[in-house]
Order: sequence, then C-alpha cells, then structure tokens
Amino acid sequence: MSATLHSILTFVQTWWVELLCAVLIVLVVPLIAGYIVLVERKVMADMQARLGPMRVGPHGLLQPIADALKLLIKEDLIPDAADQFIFWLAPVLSMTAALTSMGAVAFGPWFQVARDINIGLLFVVGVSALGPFGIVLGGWASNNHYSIIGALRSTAQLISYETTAGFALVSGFLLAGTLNVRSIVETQRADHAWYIFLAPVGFFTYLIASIAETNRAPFDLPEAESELVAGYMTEYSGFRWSLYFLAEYANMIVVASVGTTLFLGGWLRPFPNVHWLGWLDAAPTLLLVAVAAYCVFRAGKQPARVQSLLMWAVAFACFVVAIIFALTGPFGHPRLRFMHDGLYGAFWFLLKVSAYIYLFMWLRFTLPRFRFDQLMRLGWHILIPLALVNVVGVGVALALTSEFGLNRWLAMVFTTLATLGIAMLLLRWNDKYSAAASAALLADSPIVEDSRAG
Amino acid sequence: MLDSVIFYFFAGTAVVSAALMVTRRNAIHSAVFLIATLLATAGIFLQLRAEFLFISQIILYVGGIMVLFIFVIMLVRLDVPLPQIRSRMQKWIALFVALAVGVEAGVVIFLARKVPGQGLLIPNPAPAEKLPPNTEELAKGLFGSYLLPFEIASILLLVAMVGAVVMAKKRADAP
Amino acid sequence: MADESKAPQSPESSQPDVAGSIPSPSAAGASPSSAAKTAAPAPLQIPLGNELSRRYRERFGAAILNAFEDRKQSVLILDAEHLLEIARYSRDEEKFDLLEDYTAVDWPRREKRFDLVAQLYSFTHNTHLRLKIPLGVDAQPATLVPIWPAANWLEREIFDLFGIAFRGHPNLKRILLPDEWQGHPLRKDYDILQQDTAWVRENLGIESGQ
Amino acid sequence: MNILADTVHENAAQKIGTLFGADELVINMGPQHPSTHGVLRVKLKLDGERVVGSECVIGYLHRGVEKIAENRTYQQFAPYVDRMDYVSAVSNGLGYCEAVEKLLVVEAPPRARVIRTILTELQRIASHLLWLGTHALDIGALTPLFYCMREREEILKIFEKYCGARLTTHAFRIGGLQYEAYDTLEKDVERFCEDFEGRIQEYSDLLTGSSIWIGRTRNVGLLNSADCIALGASGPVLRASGVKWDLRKALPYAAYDQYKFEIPVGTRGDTYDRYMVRLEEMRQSRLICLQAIENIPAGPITARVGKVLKPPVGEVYHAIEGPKGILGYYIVSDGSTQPYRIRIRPPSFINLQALDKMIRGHLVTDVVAIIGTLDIVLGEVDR
Repeated sequence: MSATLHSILTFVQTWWVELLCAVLIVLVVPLIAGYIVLVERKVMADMQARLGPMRVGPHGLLQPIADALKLLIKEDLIPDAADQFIFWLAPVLSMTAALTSMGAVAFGPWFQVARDINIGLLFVVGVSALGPFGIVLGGWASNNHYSIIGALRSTAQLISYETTAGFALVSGFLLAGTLNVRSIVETQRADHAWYIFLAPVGFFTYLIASIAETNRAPFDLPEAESELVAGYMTEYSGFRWSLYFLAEYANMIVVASVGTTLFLGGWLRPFPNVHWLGWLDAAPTLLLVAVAAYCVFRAGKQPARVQSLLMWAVAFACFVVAIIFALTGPFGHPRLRFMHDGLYGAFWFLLKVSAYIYLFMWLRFTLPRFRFDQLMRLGWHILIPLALVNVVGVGVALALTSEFGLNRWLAMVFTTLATLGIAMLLLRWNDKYSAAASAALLADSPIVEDSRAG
Repeated sequence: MLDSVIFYFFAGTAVVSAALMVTRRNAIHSAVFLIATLLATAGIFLQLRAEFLFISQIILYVGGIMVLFIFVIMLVRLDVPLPQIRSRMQKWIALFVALAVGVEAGVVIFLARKVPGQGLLIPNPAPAEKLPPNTEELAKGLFGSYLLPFEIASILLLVAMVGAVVMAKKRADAP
Repeated sequence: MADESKAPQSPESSQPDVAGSIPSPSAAGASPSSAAKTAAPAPLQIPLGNELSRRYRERFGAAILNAFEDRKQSVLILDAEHLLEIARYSRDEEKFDLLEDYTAVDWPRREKRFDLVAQLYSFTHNTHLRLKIPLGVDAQPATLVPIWPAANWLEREIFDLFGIAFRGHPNLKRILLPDEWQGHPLRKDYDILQQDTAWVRENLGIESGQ
Repeated sequence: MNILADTVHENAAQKIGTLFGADELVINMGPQHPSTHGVLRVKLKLDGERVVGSECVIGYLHRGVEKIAENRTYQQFAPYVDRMDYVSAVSNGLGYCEAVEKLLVVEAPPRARVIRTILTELQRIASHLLWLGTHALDIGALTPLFYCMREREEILKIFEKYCGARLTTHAFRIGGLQYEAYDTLEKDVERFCEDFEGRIQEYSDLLTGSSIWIGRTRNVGLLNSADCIALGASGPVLRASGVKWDLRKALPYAAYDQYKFEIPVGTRGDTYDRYMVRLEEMRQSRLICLQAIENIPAGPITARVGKVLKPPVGEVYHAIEGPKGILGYYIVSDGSTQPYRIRIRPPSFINLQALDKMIRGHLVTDVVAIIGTLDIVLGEVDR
C-alpha cells in the first residue's frame, strides 16, 4: 500500500509541472472558449454596426459565465429514438479529443503538458483526427435526418481537409527537420525566419484547411443553420451541446496554435535575434496598462455600482499582470529575469494565436458559405494538389540550398513562384471543370425544357 | 509500479473492448469498441516509447480506417439481412479454426516460458524510459535500407487506389 | 349575416354584367340605376365591339356568350364546354401568354352558380382580357394546366375554396386548407361563423375561434 | 396521391439505408425551419443530397382574408391587405386603394399620387432590403442582414413619422390620403436617398464580386423567360430571366408615368441575376424617390368619395408592380357597401409555384438559396 502511495508521490514529484498544466488546460480552456465566444460576438457586433452583449456585466463581460450556467441547468434531453449510449459518448469524445490534442501544444517555452514528446505536432494532428468520431457518432445517434446529413458532411469534410492540412504541415516539418514543438520554434530562431516567409504556400494552404477542419465559416456546412438547422447538433441541448460547442472552440485554439508554432515562429517575439529591438518586449506591459486605463475610463460610465466595481476589478487585474510583466521584462529586476522566457513567450504565443483566431472571425462575418460540392472541389482539386506540389517545392528548395549552396531565400522564392504557377494552372483547369459540371447539371435536369410543350 | 498499472489499464481495455466488439449486435457499437481497442493498443505502444507507431496507429487506423468503417456502416442498409452463404459445416469449421488458433497461442506461450530471451513474448528487457526515440530510426530504415520494398508497396497501393477510383466512377454513358 | 343580406340581392340588382348563361339583356346599356347615382353619367358597362371580340366571335361563334367592357376592361363570357380551345387560341393566336389570375365568384341564386374568372395578359399587345365562364354547380370544367402551368395552384385554390373540380388536373387537392377540412369557405352559403368546428376542435385543441 | 410518404418513424438504420440506397429519402423542410422564411413546408424527395421531386405544403397562415372582405365595408377591409405581405404593407395598400378607386371611377388627386409613389418606392426598397439580408444569411453571409436592417430602419422611421405605424401602415385611404405629408418628409427622403447610394455599394462590395457568392448563385435555380411566363412568375423573377417588363412602365399607375427609371433585366434567369436585378431595382427606386420629392404638386390630398362607399355594380381588376411581382385585386361590387367578392392575386403564391421546377436537380443547399431568391412572404402566400 505504502509502495503504491510512494510511487504515486514520486510520479507527482517528477511530473508536477505537466500535471499542473494538464489540470490548467482542463479547467481553463472551457473558460477561455467561453470568452472567445464573447470576443467573437463583440467582433461580429463591431463589424455589423451594433453593440453585441451588453447586459450581463459591464460590456457583457459576465455573459459567458451566465451562458455556461444556463446550459448547465438546462434539462438534459435525449430523444426517445436516439441511441442512448452513443448519444452520450459522442460529445464526450469530441471534447476529449480537443483537450487531449492540446496536451502537446506549447503555450510558450514553459507551458506544455507533453514536454519532450518526440512526435510533437504530429500528436496534435493525430489526436485531433479523433474529433470527427464525436461528430459522426453524435449525428448518427440522434436519429434525425438533418443530424445524419450534417454528420456525413462533416466527416467527409474533415477527412478531406485533414489531408491538406497534413501536407501543408509537412512542408513546415521539412524546413524544421523535426516534429518536436520546441525544436521547431528554436529552429525558426536559428533560421532567422518564421516559416511563413520560407513556405508561404504551405501556410496559406494550412490556413484554409484549418478553417475547414474546425467547421468554421465559410466552411461551416455541417452546422449550416439555414440548411440543416444545426447539423449534427440538432438534437443536442444543454450541457451536451455545450461540450460540442467547447470542442469546436478548443479545436480552434489547437489549429491556431499549430499554425502559430510551425509558421509564425511560435513564442518568439518578432525579430528575436535583433537585440536593439528588445524594446518590443515592452509591448505586453503597455498593452495591459492600456487595457487597464480603458477599464478605469469606462468604469465611471457604468450605470450600476456593481458594474463599475467589476470594471475596476478587471483594471486592477490587468494592472497587476502588467507589473509582473514589467518586473520580469528586459527593464525589470535581474533576479526575476528567469521568468522572462516563460511569461513573454506565452504572451507572444497567445498574441499570435489571437490574431489567427481573429482572422477566423473576420472571414466568418465576411464570406458566404460554400456549397458542399464546391467545398469538395476546392479541397480535392485545388488544395491537395497545391499542398503536394508545395511539399515537392520545399524539398527541391532545401536540396538546392544544401547540395548546391544556393541562397536559401532565392531558392524559396523560386520554388514558391513555381508552385504558384502550378496553382494558377490548377485553378484554370478547375474553372473549366466546374463549367463543364454545371453544363452537365443543366443537361440532365428538366430545368431548361420548355414547359409549354404540354 | 505505475507503469504496470497503466499497462494493465490499457491491456484490460483492449481485451474487454475486443470482446464487446465481437458480441455487440449493433454494428456501430461494434465499431466504437473496435476504436477503443485500437486506442488502447496505441496506448501500449506509447508506453513502449514507440511514439511514431502510436501516432500512426491513431492517425491511420483510428482516424482514417475507422472513420471509413463507420461511414460504410452508415451507408449500408443493415436491417436487411444480407443473403449469406451458410453451410452446415460452418459451425464445425469455426470451432476447428478457433481451437487451432488457441493451441498455437498456447504452444507459443509454453515455448516462450521455456526458453527465456528467445521467445516471442519476452521483449528487450530495457526499461521503457531508456528506449531511444525511434522516429528517426524508422525513417532511416524505411527510406534507407528498405527503400525499394517501401516504394514497391507504395506503387501497389497506388494501383489499388486507381483501381478503386476506376471501379467507383460512374461511366458517363451509363444509364 | 352577410349571407342573408347579400344573397337575395344578387340575382336582381347586381348581376346584369356577369350575365349567367345566355347573352344578357342588361349587360349592355342599362347600367344599373345605382351606378348612376354615385358615378359618372357615362355607362360603365358597354358592349365590346372591338377587333378582338370580333375575332373571337368569328372563330367560336356561339361559344362566346357575351362580350362587354366594364370600366374599360374587356370581358368575354364563354361557354364552359369550349374553355380549353378558346384558352389555347388565346395563348397561341392572340398572344395572351400570361395567365395572371384565375379565380371564381359564387352567385348562389343563379341558375349557373359559379363564374370562373381568368385574367389574361398579353406582353405583345400590353392588354388585359378577362374570361368569365359560368358554371353549374356540378360542372367539371377542363383544367387549364396544359395551357398555362400557372393554373395549377390557382385551380387547386378554386377547388379548395369553391369546390369546383377541374377535369384532368394533375394534383387536385386542397392547398390552403387542411386536407380533411369540410366545406368550401368562399361559397356564399358558407358563413364565416360556421367553419369546420369539428376539425378545429380536434386538431387545434380549441373551441372554434368564433 | 401521396407519393411522399413520411418516413419520420422508421428506425435509424433503415433511414440511413434509404439515404444512400436505391430508394429516395424524403425530408421535411419546414414548417419550422430557419430558412423557409415562415411556415412554408417543402417535402423534398432526395437522391443523396440531390432533389428529385418536391411538394410545397402551404396554408399554415391561412386566415381567409378574401372571405373576411365580404363581411367588411371597403374602408374596413383596407387594413387587412397590409397583413398579407406584411413586409410591404404600403404597396398592398396602394394596390387596394387604386382598385377600389377604379371601381368607384374616381381618381386620387395628383398630390396624393406623388406621395403614394414616394412611399411605395420606399417600401419597395425596404422589402428588397429585407430580402437581401435574409437571402444572404441563408447563403451564409451574416453581415449584410444587419446592414440591410439598418437602412430599412430609416425607411420605417419615415413611415412612422408619416402615419404613426412602421410595419402595417395603412398609409393610404380610398380616394387619396388621410394625412398630409409631414413637414420634413422631403428632407428625410432626400437624406435617406443620399446615404443609400453608398450603402448599396456596401452590400455590393460584400457580395457581388465574391467568388463564393457567385458560386452559390450562378446557374442556381434557373428559370427561363418562357417558363416564367408559363408559370405566371412575375416581378424580379421575371425580369431576371430577361423580360424587360414592369407594370410601372407597361400600364403606369400612381404617378409613375412622370418619372424616368430603368427596368433592370437579367440574362440567364438564375439566382445571381435575380440578386443583381433587385439590387438595381433599389437604385432605381431611389432615383424615383429623388425625382418625386423634387416636385410634389400642391393641392388636395383626397378626392371626394364620401363617407359611405357604394361603388356602382360591376367589377374591376387592377394590378400594380409590387416588390414581389404583380399584385392584383379583382373586386366585384353588387352596389352595396360591402364588396361582393375580393380576389387578391398574390405574387408570392404564384411565384412559389415555380419552386418545384427551379429546385429539381439541385442540392438541398440550393433549395435554401432558391426559396430565398423567390422572395416569398408566407402571409401573402396563405392569405
């Protein structure tokens, strides 16, 4: 008995950082996801000339919490004709996949659960590939036409775009020469370049594929509300529904993190090797102080005392964090400098992830939705070939640099242009194809026949 | 200690799910338990530090093949019993095959116990944490010494894929 | 209430223009005295003597029961038997390619109880033409769907609300009211107070809305 | 007759089997579905996701307006027409009032006709805006809805200032108007029109050139001009198929003969063309409004019709170009104060008939786009 206890204690002693991170992920990610929803609604409101949530808390700051509470106390409905077991399992599976894949993501040099896992990003990609099960099983178990169509759409879409995402990541892996998250980031520091500049085609194919993989607009067909009500989630409500919802937002964080790590230099600040740009590290402090100041400014204008108090609290929290950043920063106390890497890394990483997610939102509110066949055509006819060609291109460029000593940037520019040329060809071919396809559609449907013949 | 707890957890999950997979009537339930089995096996791989094998198991078998399995199960009408080829001998053949496999497994285990170090079941006794990361080794093996078989296998798969596409594609002139 | 007050009135005072089966004596000039009181001195209904009516009369003779103009709108009254051919002629020869509207009016005291009313429009000539087809209560007029597909739902609506069954209609069933509904609401003897309370009680779970 | 058997109660496996087997799946779209724009129910017969047949089930909103009319006086019935196509109440009112005026053989005075024209054109813009927003939303573009609502709000404010109501306005009276134009009407309309040009450009920027939008609407829901005419489809649907015809030009009513405007036409008769036609119609309506406020004639706002309306015996059919198509009123008078029969020719009802033809061969996704592009209002379909 004591041996078991001892071994557990040893385990905890060895792995306490990882355990802490894991617990933090499980606890904090749902909260963060909730606040991403709030931010999304605010961004949407801003783009649509309105205010967004304003009622619960100042500027709707407590809205996510209210929403979560509402979802938790909602009646837990399971349709009569549903497959009880699978209906229960599916959302759990989705959420588990999303949270597990977050385990290998490094939010800064310190904060990572699976620290020295050798396959790093591959782990993230692989485990998030379990997500479709949650969707397809949930759709099937609901026993509803809309659900099943949503589920099938979703699975087909995820499988297709995972391939693209995989190939796009390979181009980054080729450049980094490793799968380990830390090594990937450090290689980018050593290479004096984020890989978005060395493999732009890879990044953009990944960007598109990652939007599709998270079922976000304009690829949100599985849950296209105007067609399929809510797709695979139609029969879900309350807490189960919120699990799906959280999984979607957690997946967004995951794909954004992967993209950031591989293509946007992970937790490196811009120009990490240029010392005279060290003042860039003042950014987090200034940003937080600015937020705090704005909160103080708005606090006076809140209608209720509680609300202005809450505003003050937010301002205070921001200010405290700003002080921590200042103390550990380049101009801070030398004895606190050891925290610099972890904190500032996390800041830059989260900043990039936020920008990435903001892009998702921006696209969502700007673009109409694809149709399923168009989505598939984009995936299989354009993106997959493009990503494949890009892998070859990056490989050739690497060979040119290492074997023939060609300038790295020159080689990359050259191969990128070649890849884009091929992409143009693909596009033209696709246009021809789709024109032919729609002609065929018209040919075999009675739409154009003269109805007056009768 | 903890290692064995984790091992038995994975092993138990694998065996129980496998049994459940065989006994479930509902094909989707069977598929779910098959997924559980595969995941548990992947867990054992991870414990053995075969990271690449672990992730390939998940990406290929779970993320790829099983998704297609479920797809197919959903596409096929399952309430209509397929006209199966049944023969009276079926029961006996099944029994014979089961017995044969059982005996074979028993013999292997028996022999392995007998000659330690040479049997199939006793792996390299090096502790799991000490195993070297093997992704690179795997790559070197596949793209180095075994390049030709690797390429042959890939061409074979390509042929199969093209064949499948050709067969599945509807002829333009088909009715 | 409406029913009582209106139905007796209609045969005498209000029907000259929509003359029933026979060319009406009063359709032409004798515009009703009530009209003279409120409106212009010029008669509102005058016989239609233009080219159009001449062509129709030449071609179909007795099938054109009457032709007149009401507030400068041309009206032809047809025999139901020849509806299909006249409709086809109107579409193909007279270029009335748009069946703008198709409806019915109920005259319960008349010998031929219903009028089918079709509003035609010609893009070529930019003119309207109204066809009116008096029908007996059990008459089954030919469907116009083969000529103007637009008639499909319109005839279903007439069937639904007036109970006129069209011969050869591809899908003649109720369109606005539930399939099991009893009665045809736009008939004058179907008072708004006597709706299908049984259906309402059974399907909506309420006593009648009235 | 019931070719579309309901399969809701089949068990899951069978259902999924039928989804991809040789059999066809029947899916019920509506009556409670986010994109059927009301209580429309479409039974879709699908082969995979492709529509092979359909049947509209309507009548959920049937209120028997035509029957009610027979029990009301002419004036009493006027507010009822507002509640048919409730997003373009002003147009409905115009059609009704003009029809009764024709029946009475009176004419509204010029001032009333110009003000009617202004308000009706504003209503056309409002109706098209609501259509654009919801149509774009159906196709997945979230933002245009809010932009469109913002502009529609301005129009509704003008209505509110004019007659006190925003939606079911009952703005006109038989014989003319009840209310004199308020002092700043011209100014309000002018300000709106000035802003509106840039606003249309905003929607256009979001949608017109977007390749996704084009992909979703080009060649979707084709309806050629012959089919349009045969099926009775009118309004923007007809014009998008290339027929340059508009009742405002063909048989002018109100004050339309005084203003210059173009009739936009499409070439292919697909969803994109209908979008472009409606967008251009909004621009043209704006131009009409601008011309109309230039010169609103002075004079009385109502003709002398008396308090008790007893139209002479007879009948009249009067149609106007509503935002959705030909909006016709056929009124039979027996000389009493109540109409003997009022028949309303509802553009939505007749346009909806074309749905089956338009969606055959398309995907379920396109059904949504096509229902949207028809611009139906169920209150008018069911009456």
